[in-house]
Amino acid sequence: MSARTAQRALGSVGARGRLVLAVTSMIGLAGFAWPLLYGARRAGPDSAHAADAPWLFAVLVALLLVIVAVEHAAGRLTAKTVAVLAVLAALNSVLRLPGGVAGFNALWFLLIVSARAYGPTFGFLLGSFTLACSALVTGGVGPWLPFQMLAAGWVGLGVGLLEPVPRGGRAEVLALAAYGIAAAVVYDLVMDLWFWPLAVEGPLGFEPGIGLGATIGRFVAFHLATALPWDLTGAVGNAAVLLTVGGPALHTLERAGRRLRFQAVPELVELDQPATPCASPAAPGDVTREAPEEDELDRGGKPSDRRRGARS
Amino acid sequence: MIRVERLSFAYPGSGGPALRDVDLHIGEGELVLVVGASGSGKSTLLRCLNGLVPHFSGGTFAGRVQVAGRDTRTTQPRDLADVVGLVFQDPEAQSVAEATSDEIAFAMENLELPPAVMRRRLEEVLDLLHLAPLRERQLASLSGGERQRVAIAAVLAAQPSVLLLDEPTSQLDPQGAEEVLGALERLVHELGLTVVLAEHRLERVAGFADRVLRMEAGRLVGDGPPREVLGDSPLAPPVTALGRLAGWAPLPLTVREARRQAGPLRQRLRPAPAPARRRAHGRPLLEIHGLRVAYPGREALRGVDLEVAGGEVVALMGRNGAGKTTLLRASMGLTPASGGRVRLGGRPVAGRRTSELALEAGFVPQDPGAALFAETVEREVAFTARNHRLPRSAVAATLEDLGLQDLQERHPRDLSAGQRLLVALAAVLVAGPRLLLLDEPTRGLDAPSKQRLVELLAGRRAAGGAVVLATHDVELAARIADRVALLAEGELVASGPVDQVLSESAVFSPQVARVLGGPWLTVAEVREALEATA
Amino acid sequence: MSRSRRARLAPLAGALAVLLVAVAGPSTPASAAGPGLRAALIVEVGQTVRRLCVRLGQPAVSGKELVEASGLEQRWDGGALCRLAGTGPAGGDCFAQYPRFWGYWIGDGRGGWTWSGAGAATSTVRDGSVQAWVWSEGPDESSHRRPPALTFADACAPNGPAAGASAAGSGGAAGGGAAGGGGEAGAATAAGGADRTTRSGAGGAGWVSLIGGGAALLAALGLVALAWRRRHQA
Amino acid sequence: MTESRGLAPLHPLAWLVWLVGAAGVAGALGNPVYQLPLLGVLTAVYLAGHADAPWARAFPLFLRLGVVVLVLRTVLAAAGGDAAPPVLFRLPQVRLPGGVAALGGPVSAGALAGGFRNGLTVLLLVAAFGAFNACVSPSRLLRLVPGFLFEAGLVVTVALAFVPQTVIGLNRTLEAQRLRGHRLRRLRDLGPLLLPLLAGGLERALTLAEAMEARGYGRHRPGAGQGRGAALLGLAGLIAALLGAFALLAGNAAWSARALLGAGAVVVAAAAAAGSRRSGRTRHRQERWRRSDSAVATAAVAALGIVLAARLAGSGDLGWTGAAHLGAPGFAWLPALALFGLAAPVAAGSPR
Repeated sequence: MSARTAQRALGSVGARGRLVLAVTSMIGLAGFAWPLLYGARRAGPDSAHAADAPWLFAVLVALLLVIVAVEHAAGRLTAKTVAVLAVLAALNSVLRLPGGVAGFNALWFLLIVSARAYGPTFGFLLGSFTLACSALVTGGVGPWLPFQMLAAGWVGLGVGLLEPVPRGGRAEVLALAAYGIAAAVVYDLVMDLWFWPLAVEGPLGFEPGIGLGATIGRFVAFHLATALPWDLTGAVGNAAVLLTVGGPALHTLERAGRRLRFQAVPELVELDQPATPCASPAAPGDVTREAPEEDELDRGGKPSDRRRGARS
Repeated sequence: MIRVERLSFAYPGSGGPALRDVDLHIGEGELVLVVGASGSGKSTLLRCLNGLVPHFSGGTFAGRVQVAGRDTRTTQPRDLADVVGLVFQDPEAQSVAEATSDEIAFAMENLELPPAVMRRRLEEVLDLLHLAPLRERQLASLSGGERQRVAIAAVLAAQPSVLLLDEPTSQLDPQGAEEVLGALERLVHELGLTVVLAEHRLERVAGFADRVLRMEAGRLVGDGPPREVLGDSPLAPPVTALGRLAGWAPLPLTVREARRQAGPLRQRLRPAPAPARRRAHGRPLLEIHGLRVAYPGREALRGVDLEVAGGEVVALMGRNGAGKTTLLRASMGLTPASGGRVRLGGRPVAGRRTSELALEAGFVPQDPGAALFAETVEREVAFTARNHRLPRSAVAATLEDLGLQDLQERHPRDLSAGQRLLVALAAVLVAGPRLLLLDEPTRGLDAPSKQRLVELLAGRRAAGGAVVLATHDVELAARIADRVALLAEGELVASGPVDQVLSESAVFSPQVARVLGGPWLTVAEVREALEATA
Repeated sequence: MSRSRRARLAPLAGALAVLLVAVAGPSTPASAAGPGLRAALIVEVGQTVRRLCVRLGQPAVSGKELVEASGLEQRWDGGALCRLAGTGPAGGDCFAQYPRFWGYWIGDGRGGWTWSGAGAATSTVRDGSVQAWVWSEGPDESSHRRPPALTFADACAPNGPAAGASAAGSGGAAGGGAAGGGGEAGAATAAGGADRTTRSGAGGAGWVSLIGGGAALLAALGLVALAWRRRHQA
Repeated sequence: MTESRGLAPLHPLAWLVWLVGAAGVAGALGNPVYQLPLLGVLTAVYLAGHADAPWARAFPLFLRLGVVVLVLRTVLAAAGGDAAPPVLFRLPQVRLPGGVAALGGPVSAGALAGGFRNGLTVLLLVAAFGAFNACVSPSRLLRLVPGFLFEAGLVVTVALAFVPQTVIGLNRTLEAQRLRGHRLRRLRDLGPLLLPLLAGGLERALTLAEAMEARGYGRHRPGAGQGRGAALLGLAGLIAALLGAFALLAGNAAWSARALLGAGAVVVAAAAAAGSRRSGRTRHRQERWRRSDSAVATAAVAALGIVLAARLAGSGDLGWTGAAHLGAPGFAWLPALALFGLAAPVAAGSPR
């Protein structure tokens, strides 16, 4: 495989888009981490608001997602991007259905590979849309949904960290697998942090004002006790699937990306004006042959008759 | 209405142009039929007419296309939506909504029509396409024909003056195709739309087409009235070919037209011996006795008996839901039988693993491309071989058998529908089964691909193998089948030699039989008989 | 069209506004019952025993928060109390005067005490809790001085805001704790009258809640049965 | 996915108002005397209004989740070693490694009751969402998506429409590969299942994109600056709201914090208003707002208002703050009656 170029599904995101994503992510992070921040603080007379906090932040994070959607989707998603996002989100939701394929939850696998193929911003959107779609399919809409959408979006966005890894080859797959482990563990940890203040009280529970160290200690103890075994099996499953299927899946996505040509720019060859039809300098066949051939020949050097073949 | 001048186009990165130097003028209210084999450029031409080519596809575009005065070079396809509507092959892949009325409203919402106008137009198109009872139905619950009519309605809601249809019936069964084409005929007569239709059910359409365009390798090689263009085309329907053989003038396009001129030919054929029918003598490969299959709430098969022996081709026919697919699936043990016996290769199917049964019978389900995933055709076939622990040499042999050597380094997803079917066949035949089960193999195939399939099946029969194919395609059955089993409501209503069953049936009889009656099923048989008597 | 749409959004906006007021409003749901929540805090230094009745800001606070809410002068090191009401090391090491330090006891409400080895930040104080801090010598409960047998009622007057006055020997550092939501007994403000009438254990209130709650539950179950039947007839 | 059979379907917005009301009431209650009847009310609403579709299974699933939380909270609260009287019994104490916490020790009635009622609060909140999920079909819910989020809503709509096909496709692929001798034994065997599904899905995406483009999708592109300006405004508002929320949680500077939170909310609302004005897209389907919708919405808002007011006034012992005394919880009739306002969806529609 020669150097493959990423087929970005979204045009240049721009400094502004990145800023919005960064700021919303920061705020969202605060929405997740409030128990830690709050646990560290000396509680005052209104510490009773601890009970309201999960709901307050659920609304806040939902609004954040609205803003990301407006910034990155409104008026910007082309038909191609909408279609690919929708198809992948549907596929992802099916893979996330209870039981899934062979009991394995393949959600992260497809998200990570797609984000790698079509760019981190696409990954963010895909992660969020997948969770939204999946929640609607299974009736899983709840206060946790905005947080899940945000966290899954981060998993997709984070694939951008692997940008320096060269495309094609074993290193890429290994990097994706490592990222898969990290992503699964971090996602579960972060969602558990959201769930924790609601789920428990007492010595392993959230309690305002006991100090940052103690808060973290209690949370980690809770997480280790209740969630870690599942997290680890999930993460290892992710990595295994990424290692075995990741490469071919990446190929499939990149092929489709080339076929879709997210940013198609037609080359219009000017013929002479119809007023002088006899003065045509070149046969039309020549005209098309003059067009620069892109480096998209299939392996074996045979030209693909991609759309023609599949269609007519 | 449509003006195409010296249009040439090449897809990005493709070796050669998909369209070469096409000149075309289509007037208002014309119904133009576009014919041609796979890859001849029909789809590309239609996509040029609404601007998807080149704006959506990219690529190199030369020449000019004007639709209703708008130049597609400077107009995006979305901005042509109120002028040109395009309906695609696969009804499932082009829907954006869950319910009928939402699907139809999509284009109107994009055009930002006021809600009152939307409501009115929605009612209009629902009536036009007889969809009113389905207005709130989930699209997923509709039949293919209904879904395709919804797709047409969704396009018409924008009130375009040109309607383009890209093989709208190729994925449908005859009933669905009839629904769609009937609706189309009505539209043409009632609305006077300009219609450009790529279609291969010529018999049904030729009657009301004003004009036929024939494409070959990206060039427009024929343009004129249907009789003229189809008369000398290999794509012509069997009646036309029969007419050509018999030297009828004017050439018939429909069975009705042919019957009027058929008298002398019937006379000539009377002394000729009926075409020889083969009888199978091999040992039985598939034995089905009293098979019953029950799905929750209904019985799909109620006591079916069928034996298939080596050296014969059996066609399973019947309308949708008659139990054809269920019979094939039960033969492979994919659907458990609730009664009766199924024996494959002399041993009961029940309790055997699918992968083991696959060595005795190869089953190619509908949509043969669905299981293709490898990077090359060769690897695709090798995957099956590896599953069965077969030697590498089997792969090469199978590829050669099916004439796929030239394609073996190609990506399966780049191939045409016909080529994909061959790859799917290779992927089950590499296991060396003697019996082959095919479910609707000709869906979406063009004439040359069908011919290739017929030759392939005949080859297997000659080698002592057996084939069971479930199909709606009467002409295919007439050409290849030795026996026909007709299913209705889960029961076998007729079973016997192909000429008996098909010529006795009103619905499932091929065109030649309708014209000539009796034992004559195909043009080839008539030709042989005439040569013999001459 | 847009007018009616706006009209439809009104109830949603109304509901959200009600919630917003509840969250950001002056007195929050969770702390609404605050005026009625009290806990007893016993502080013993030498012969001086203070009985403080501290108002709680919320249903459950930590032992540390209880001391903080008392308004006494204090210094903490994590969950350990270094200095309280002028006694204890003023700076640096909390256990600078070890084996003399602030011992932490949790009362059972009947005058019995349990030594708490865990820090005050992790214990829970609720309405009616009794806790004590004793400045004494000795590494653990066997040698450290045990607080006197005092109950909740010894610090807080039963069923009313005007808790009993501080015990003998108290005085001195009067809590300036209005802002802290608590203060020394007696300084506590009156609780709402409504609270008292429905107070648990107060006379016939038990019957009211039994009958009322039972009736509500029965009504709800009837509703469930109704919905069930309608569902299964359909 | 059929709509609910038992009731004339309520407007999704009415359901949303109901949800806000139900969740708000659930969050405000800490007293089992009210909590248990509320659970009954929510169950009745679910029974009366749920559809016969996969997503309608949400309610029982959510209830199960809520019960898990209830048990977890009660058990862990009891194991907290709270020595406040009355102590029911004592457990052996276990210290967790690292000195994070100790489990066991005295089990006080107050801790037990407190854990129970807190768990019940979570259970009720979850049940409210479960009933909402089960009663409103996703596609109708999606119609609530405001105009400025049209693209995002479209992605989810299209995805939902694709889900049934994808499930069928998955089963077909599974079978087709079995016919080629494939068996699913290890993780690597997933490749032949996932890859064809992926490739086929992407092929469909291409046609879908063409179909959308051909039907005028993306025709109207408002000046990008407008909507995104509103987004930035909204972001600013959210930052303000966040700071306010944190200040409020931290408990200092109470009034400025509230002002900040309120101002943030107002700015966000203004941004939303500005954003929605921008979208010129029209909609075909106008959900009808019936009288029953008004009734449900009004009843829900009234229930919420009464319960919150009662809580602010301290009447009715809504939070059951006397848990430590283990006396009988208090009760008042008005808030108890208000709970039944949330049952309005049961009565609102006549059977179709």
